[in-house]
Amino acid sequence: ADEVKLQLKWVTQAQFAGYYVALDQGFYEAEDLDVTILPGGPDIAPTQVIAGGGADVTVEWMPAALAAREKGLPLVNIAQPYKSSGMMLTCWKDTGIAAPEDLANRTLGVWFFGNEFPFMSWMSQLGISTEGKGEKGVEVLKQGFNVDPLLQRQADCISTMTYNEYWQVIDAGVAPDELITFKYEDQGVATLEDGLYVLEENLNDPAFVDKMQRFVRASMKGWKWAEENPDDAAEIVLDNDASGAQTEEHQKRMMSEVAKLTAGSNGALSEADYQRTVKTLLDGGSSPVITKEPEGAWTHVITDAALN
Amino acid sequence: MVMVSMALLIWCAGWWLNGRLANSSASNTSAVKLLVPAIFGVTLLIVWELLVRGLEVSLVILPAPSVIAARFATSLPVLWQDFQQTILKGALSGYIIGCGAALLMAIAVDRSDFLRRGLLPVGNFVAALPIVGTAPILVMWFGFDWQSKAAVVVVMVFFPVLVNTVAGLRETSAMQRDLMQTYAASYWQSFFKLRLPAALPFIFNGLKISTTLALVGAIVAEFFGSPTVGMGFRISTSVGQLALDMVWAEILVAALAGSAFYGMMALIEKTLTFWHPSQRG
Amino acid sequence: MKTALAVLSVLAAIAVIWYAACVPMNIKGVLDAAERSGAEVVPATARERRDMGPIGLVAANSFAIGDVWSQDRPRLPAPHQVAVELWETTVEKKLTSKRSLIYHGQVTLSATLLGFVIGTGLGILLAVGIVHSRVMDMSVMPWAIVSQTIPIIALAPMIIVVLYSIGVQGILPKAVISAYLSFFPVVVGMVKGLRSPDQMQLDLLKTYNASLGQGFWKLRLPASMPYLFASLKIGIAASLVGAIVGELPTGAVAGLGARLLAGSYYGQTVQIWSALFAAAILAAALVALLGVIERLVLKRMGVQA
Amino acid sequence: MNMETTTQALNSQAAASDITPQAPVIEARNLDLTFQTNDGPVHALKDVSLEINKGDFVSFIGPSGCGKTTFLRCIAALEQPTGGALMVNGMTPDEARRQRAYGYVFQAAGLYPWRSIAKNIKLPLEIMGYSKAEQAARVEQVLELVELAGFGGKYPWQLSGGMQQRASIARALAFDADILLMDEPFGALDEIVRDHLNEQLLKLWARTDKTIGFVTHSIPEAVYLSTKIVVMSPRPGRIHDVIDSPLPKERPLDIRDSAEFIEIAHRVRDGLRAGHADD
Amino acid sequence: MNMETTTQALNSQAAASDITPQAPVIEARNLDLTFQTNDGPVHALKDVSLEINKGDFVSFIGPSGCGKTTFLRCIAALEQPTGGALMVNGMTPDEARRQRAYGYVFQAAGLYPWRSIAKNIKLPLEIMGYSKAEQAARVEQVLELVELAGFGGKYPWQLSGGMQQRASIARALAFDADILLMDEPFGALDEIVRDHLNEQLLKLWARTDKTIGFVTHSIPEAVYLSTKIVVMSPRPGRIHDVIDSPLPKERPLDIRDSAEFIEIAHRVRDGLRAGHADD
Ligand SMILES: Nc1ncnc2c1ncn2[C@@H]1O[C@H](COP(=O)(O)OP(=O)(O)OP(=O)(O)O)[C@@H](O)[C@H]1O
Ligand SMILES: Nc1ncnc2c1ncn2[C@@H]1O[C@H](COP(=O)(O)OP(=O)(O)OP(=O)(O)O)[C@@H](O)[C@H]1O
Ligand SMILES: Cc1ncc(C[n+]2csc(CCO)c2C)c(N)n1
Ligand SMILES: [Mg+2]
Ligand SMILES: [Mg+2]
Repeated sequence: ADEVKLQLKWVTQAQFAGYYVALDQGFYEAEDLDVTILPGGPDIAPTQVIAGGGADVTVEWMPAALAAREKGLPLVNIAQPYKSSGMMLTCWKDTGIAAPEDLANRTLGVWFFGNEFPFMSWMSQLGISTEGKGEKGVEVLKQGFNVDPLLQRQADCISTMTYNEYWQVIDAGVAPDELITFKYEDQGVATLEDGLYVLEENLNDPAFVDKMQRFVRASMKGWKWAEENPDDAAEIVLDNDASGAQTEEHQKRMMSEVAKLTAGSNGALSEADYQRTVKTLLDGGSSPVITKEPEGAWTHVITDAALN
Repeated sequence: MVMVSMALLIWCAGWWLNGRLANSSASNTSAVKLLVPAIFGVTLLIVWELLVRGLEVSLVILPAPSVIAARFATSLPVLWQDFQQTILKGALSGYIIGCGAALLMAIAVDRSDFLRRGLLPVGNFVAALPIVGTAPILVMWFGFDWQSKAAVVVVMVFFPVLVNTVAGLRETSAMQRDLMQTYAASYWQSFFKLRLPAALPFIFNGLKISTTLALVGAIVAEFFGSPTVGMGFRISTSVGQLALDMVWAEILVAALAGSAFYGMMALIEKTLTFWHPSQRG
Repeated sequence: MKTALAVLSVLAAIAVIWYAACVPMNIKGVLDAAERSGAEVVPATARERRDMGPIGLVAANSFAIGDVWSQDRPRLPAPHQVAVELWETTVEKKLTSKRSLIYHGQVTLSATLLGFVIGTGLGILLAVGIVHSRVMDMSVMPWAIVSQTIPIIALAPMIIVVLYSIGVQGILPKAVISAYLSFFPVVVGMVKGLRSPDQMQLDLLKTYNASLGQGFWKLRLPASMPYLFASLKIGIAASLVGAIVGELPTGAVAGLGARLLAGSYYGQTVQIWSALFAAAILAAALVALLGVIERLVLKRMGVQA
Repeated sequence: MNMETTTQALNSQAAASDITPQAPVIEARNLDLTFQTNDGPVHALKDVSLEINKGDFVSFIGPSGCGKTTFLRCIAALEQPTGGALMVNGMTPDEARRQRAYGYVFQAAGLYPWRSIAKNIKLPLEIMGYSKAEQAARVEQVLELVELAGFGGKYPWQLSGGMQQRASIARALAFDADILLMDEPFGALDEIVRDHLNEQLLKLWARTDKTIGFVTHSIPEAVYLSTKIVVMSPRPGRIHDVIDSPLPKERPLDIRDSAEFIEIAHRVRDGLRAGHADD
Repeated sequence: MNMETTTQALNSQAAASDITPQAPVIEARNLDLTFQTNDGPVHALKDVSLEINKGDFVSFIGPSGCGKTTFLRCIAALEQPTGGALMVNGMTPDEARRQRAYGYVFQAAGLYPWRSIAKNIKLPLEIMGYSKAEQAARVEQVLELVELAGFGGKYPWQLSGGMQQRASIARALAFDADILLMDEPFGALDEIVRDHLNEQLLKLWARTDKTIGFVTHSIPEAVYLSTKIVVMSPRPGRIHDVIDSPLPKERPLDIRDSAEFIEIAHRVRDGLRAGHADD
């Protein structure tokens, strides 16, 4: 069997259910693949891992991948299981925030580590500076890994994923109607998340291309299985969680939310989505993530072959 | 391959030169004492540069020193801001509070045998709490700004200084203490005239270890939440953006600041404990 | 005996302070929960409460005090909450369970021990070199100090990636980080220890024309024993921290570091605290073990207790 | 025979105290001291009884390891006897210590390395609250006395063994203690300095009426200086003989050639030899 | 006058070496040693010239701080002279050291605290590769010699000051060095033990033909033991007088009452006194 190492963007959770299902259900095996899934975490830059040769393919968000590309690490998107973005800003309603304009003069928690780009371009579109509090400015905090800043009211809003952190806020006892959320998707600043990326040079190797075609095919099979059997998929994820930190309830709910994001994709990258992402990033304000239109940042070679 | 073998050659040459210098008659002059580590460092940098170029190591894995230097030179304003936030506000204030509290506590512990027996084991236990666990908690308690970083530093430096000071205060020889007994000296007299001076070498041991701990603590704490400025913030966001040259520029700042901080303490130590055998050379 | 009594009373004092501290720390969270469940809270909204001091809140809502010690996600968990969690995740779980702290502890422990062995070995070797060679002393020592000013957490992911790229995986990358943290105290302590013989003791061997090796085995090494053990104790604690740090960028799969991270990720304060305590207990046990070995060795050497 | 000499010594003491009616400055009755070591107890002092009167100059002499240091330490409340009674100035040694009754010269110099010689000598003066001017004057004076004038600014490690010992003597002489306890103070000094210091010490003693306890290994020194010579024998440390000196208080150096002197010296030597034979 | 005595001493040496035709074991020519301290240089030795022949027993005597220890350390290659020439056995002191020519007894005992007394004495034997059986035998023998039989198993801190000093003497006697250098070895001992050890040392010396350098503060000891007495004067350390003893090699203890003995002792005392006056 051919070996494939897959680097995830975050810890083992239902966000990556498709891959775990494919592994568990033998879809990879059926394609004669021996897949190792490497969980990520707050300290791991998947782009760096793949650059160092630690993985063949990685799950990454497109802004980070394009930024890496401009830094001289030629990553190529070979498949895009996530159709829409799950990122949003979650605020306390009682602070009086009702519309994006109200964000000025607030304290906002933002994820950095390459995940800050969509936020930055959103703010620049709103004409809000991120340099500090003021009439037309916000105070930005580098949010840690959890939702404490919101619960402790150290921030008025924090970044959340529809499938994860939002529910942690709810689990902490907060009623949904105490909160107001701004989905990046709705604000028109959504960027593509969780795509599969490989190094460009590897695509010159037919054997590697063939391996990836089989990999993507099996992975998408896994995703569709997971969408249809969310509870079973969540169980599979739990079985693979070596840290023993995930709970069944949370993973099942995450799976059902994730399914909404993957539902629209057969695995092939939509060129329109790509263009929208690039446009959002190019509008990124004072310190743009990418300065020029990237070239060759994606290919349909794999998906074309895999999905037929 | 040429560069790799050159690296090897330069490495050997550096050692040879240092060997000559260190064993020469001038080896006790302060010029040579500075020159030898400098040569070692320069050799290391050249070898690094050559290896990175020779082996074509990717920029996103390990940038060459020249690239780092260029980034350092062009980012001075940002680096200075980060330095102020992390070192001057976070590390320094935490260091002063932590060391001060530890010294006071050490005196209390030293005065009471009961406290010493009870507090030191508990203290050792608390000192073993890993920073990756305490930092998020302290960020939650003290907020995102430098106060939480100072708190992390306080926790990190408190016990090394406490333990060293307590050990130092007990370091006097039996005869030295007996002498004070025959004078019927009061506690504070024998404290200031005997125990404190005798403890100084130990106290400085703790203070010196703590300089590097303070620095590392303040930087690492920023990984767990920070405003959008600071060395730890910059390092973690730069890694995310694969701007490894910036990461190393910040590390360079940390190393410079840390060495200066350590050197300063060593200098104060030298002037205050000139009498100790280890300082007499 | 006296020590046990003293430790117990200090612990009792800490527990009392701790329980008391839970009140101001957790009162806001308790009141938020109470408000949601429809209770009468003064002031009525979380927004107003945010700007009030904890003392005022406690005074105005004394009914809620009981709950500060039993919250689900407290800012400061009460001691018994941590104890219960520790008990449940150690004694009541199967050793192979991924929720067992013993399982995670053992993962961390193996990396710690490997790193400790590498780090101490390296540290002792360096110290021996530094003491015997002026070149090493003058050139390596300052850089060893500089090396410790580098924030290892920043480097850890890169170390892992670099090791990865040359095919080193598994426990070794963690051990390398743990060795990096533990070698320094050992170098410093051993250099001090190996240099601790006074002039007369050295001169004595000189008059015997003892070889360098004899000087090392018969004088420097025995004289350095107390220093060695002091630095080993610091070193093993540093190793443990290193192993925990090293667990974060390896995908936080298993180990106490992974546990800490997962707890932190989900805001499970009780879980964080219990993992923290497990780490500290592990460190204390390792240090105590070294203490026992120290006593045995020093006793065999006849050094005054 | 040992028992006999001891009782005999006690009798002669009793006789002495009949003559001087005041209470003894130091009074030991059946003093015992046992060190607990990990390989069994060490009997350092056994059944030691002795009276020392005000103004006495008492020398202790005996084989090494016989307990001389230990006895001096008991008097200064630096060691706690495990049996018997010990009174100093009618109080416990510890109370006397609190009243700053002692000047003590240790067997090794024990100077504080972070203080220069002058500052080492100043140490007790600072602690006892002498005025600055007084401190400076006294330091000058005692440095002169021990022939170290000009060395006040040096640090201990810059002096030879004998010079350090002299500095530590100066430190004990700098302040006014009623009782001076000196543990082999002149061991590391040559005969000339030793003679000089012996004379100085006698002068000081005559002038101030201090009570002095003095450990030495030199028989002539013991005889020359003392009004009372205590010969000890080892394992366990006991008093073998107590000799009251008939020499006058006024003692020129050449008194050492007198017949009386030689006779006492002989008695001491015999006592020492017997102590060794006990062994 | 100092210059004169020195030349005179050199002449008398020259005369002595005429009698014994072999080359001197130790030969110092215009030796200088200056310590650099932070408050200026200290001249410890100045212009010291001396010849010591094989089998000589040389005592060094002089006020404390005059450079006796420093001179001994130079001979043993523990200190580097800053001027002049020094030869031992026709080589540099360091070469002689490498050939294990020295046994050295330091001014302080300097026992290794982690070794028992017996193991401390074994230390040089281990280093020089003696067989196990030989080691044990020699340890027994020297412990006996210094009257510490039975204390082999104790650790240094369990002994009194004098006992430690004897152990360190035993350590230097345990192996066969041609040259024995002893820095105030008997300083902390009482007269009886001291007499005993003096006798033992003389016997050993007579038996083995060792060359001995011996620092002492006791004039009788110096005269009793030596074939050559070197009187030093301080600041800077110089040789004031060198006295070749006319006493026979065979020396019973009561030789100390002979007229010759007393005469030499007088000359030494005069030398010492003059040295002090120089000061
Ligand atoms: N701290 C101690 N622990 C155990 N034994 C001790 C201790 N101090 C002294 N001793 C023992 O007590 C005895 C008396 O010791 P002490 O120091 O009083 O002798 P000393 O008469 O002063 O001898 P010296 O003339 O050699 O100084 C010795 O046998 C010694 O070994
Ligand atoms: N390491 C040193 N640094 C500076 N000065 C020193 C050092 N060692 C010795 N001296 C000085 O050198 C001189 C000679 O010292 P040395 O120890 O040789 O004297 P000594 O004759 O052995 O005296 P003692 O009889 O007191 O032992 C003294 O004045 C001393 O202060
Ligand atoms: C330090 C750090 N903080 C936030 C993210 C953002 N992030 C990307 S995927 C994911 C999982 C969502 O449940 C999250 C939180 C990150 N990668 N690293
Ligand atoms: Mg004694
Ligand atoms: Mg000397």
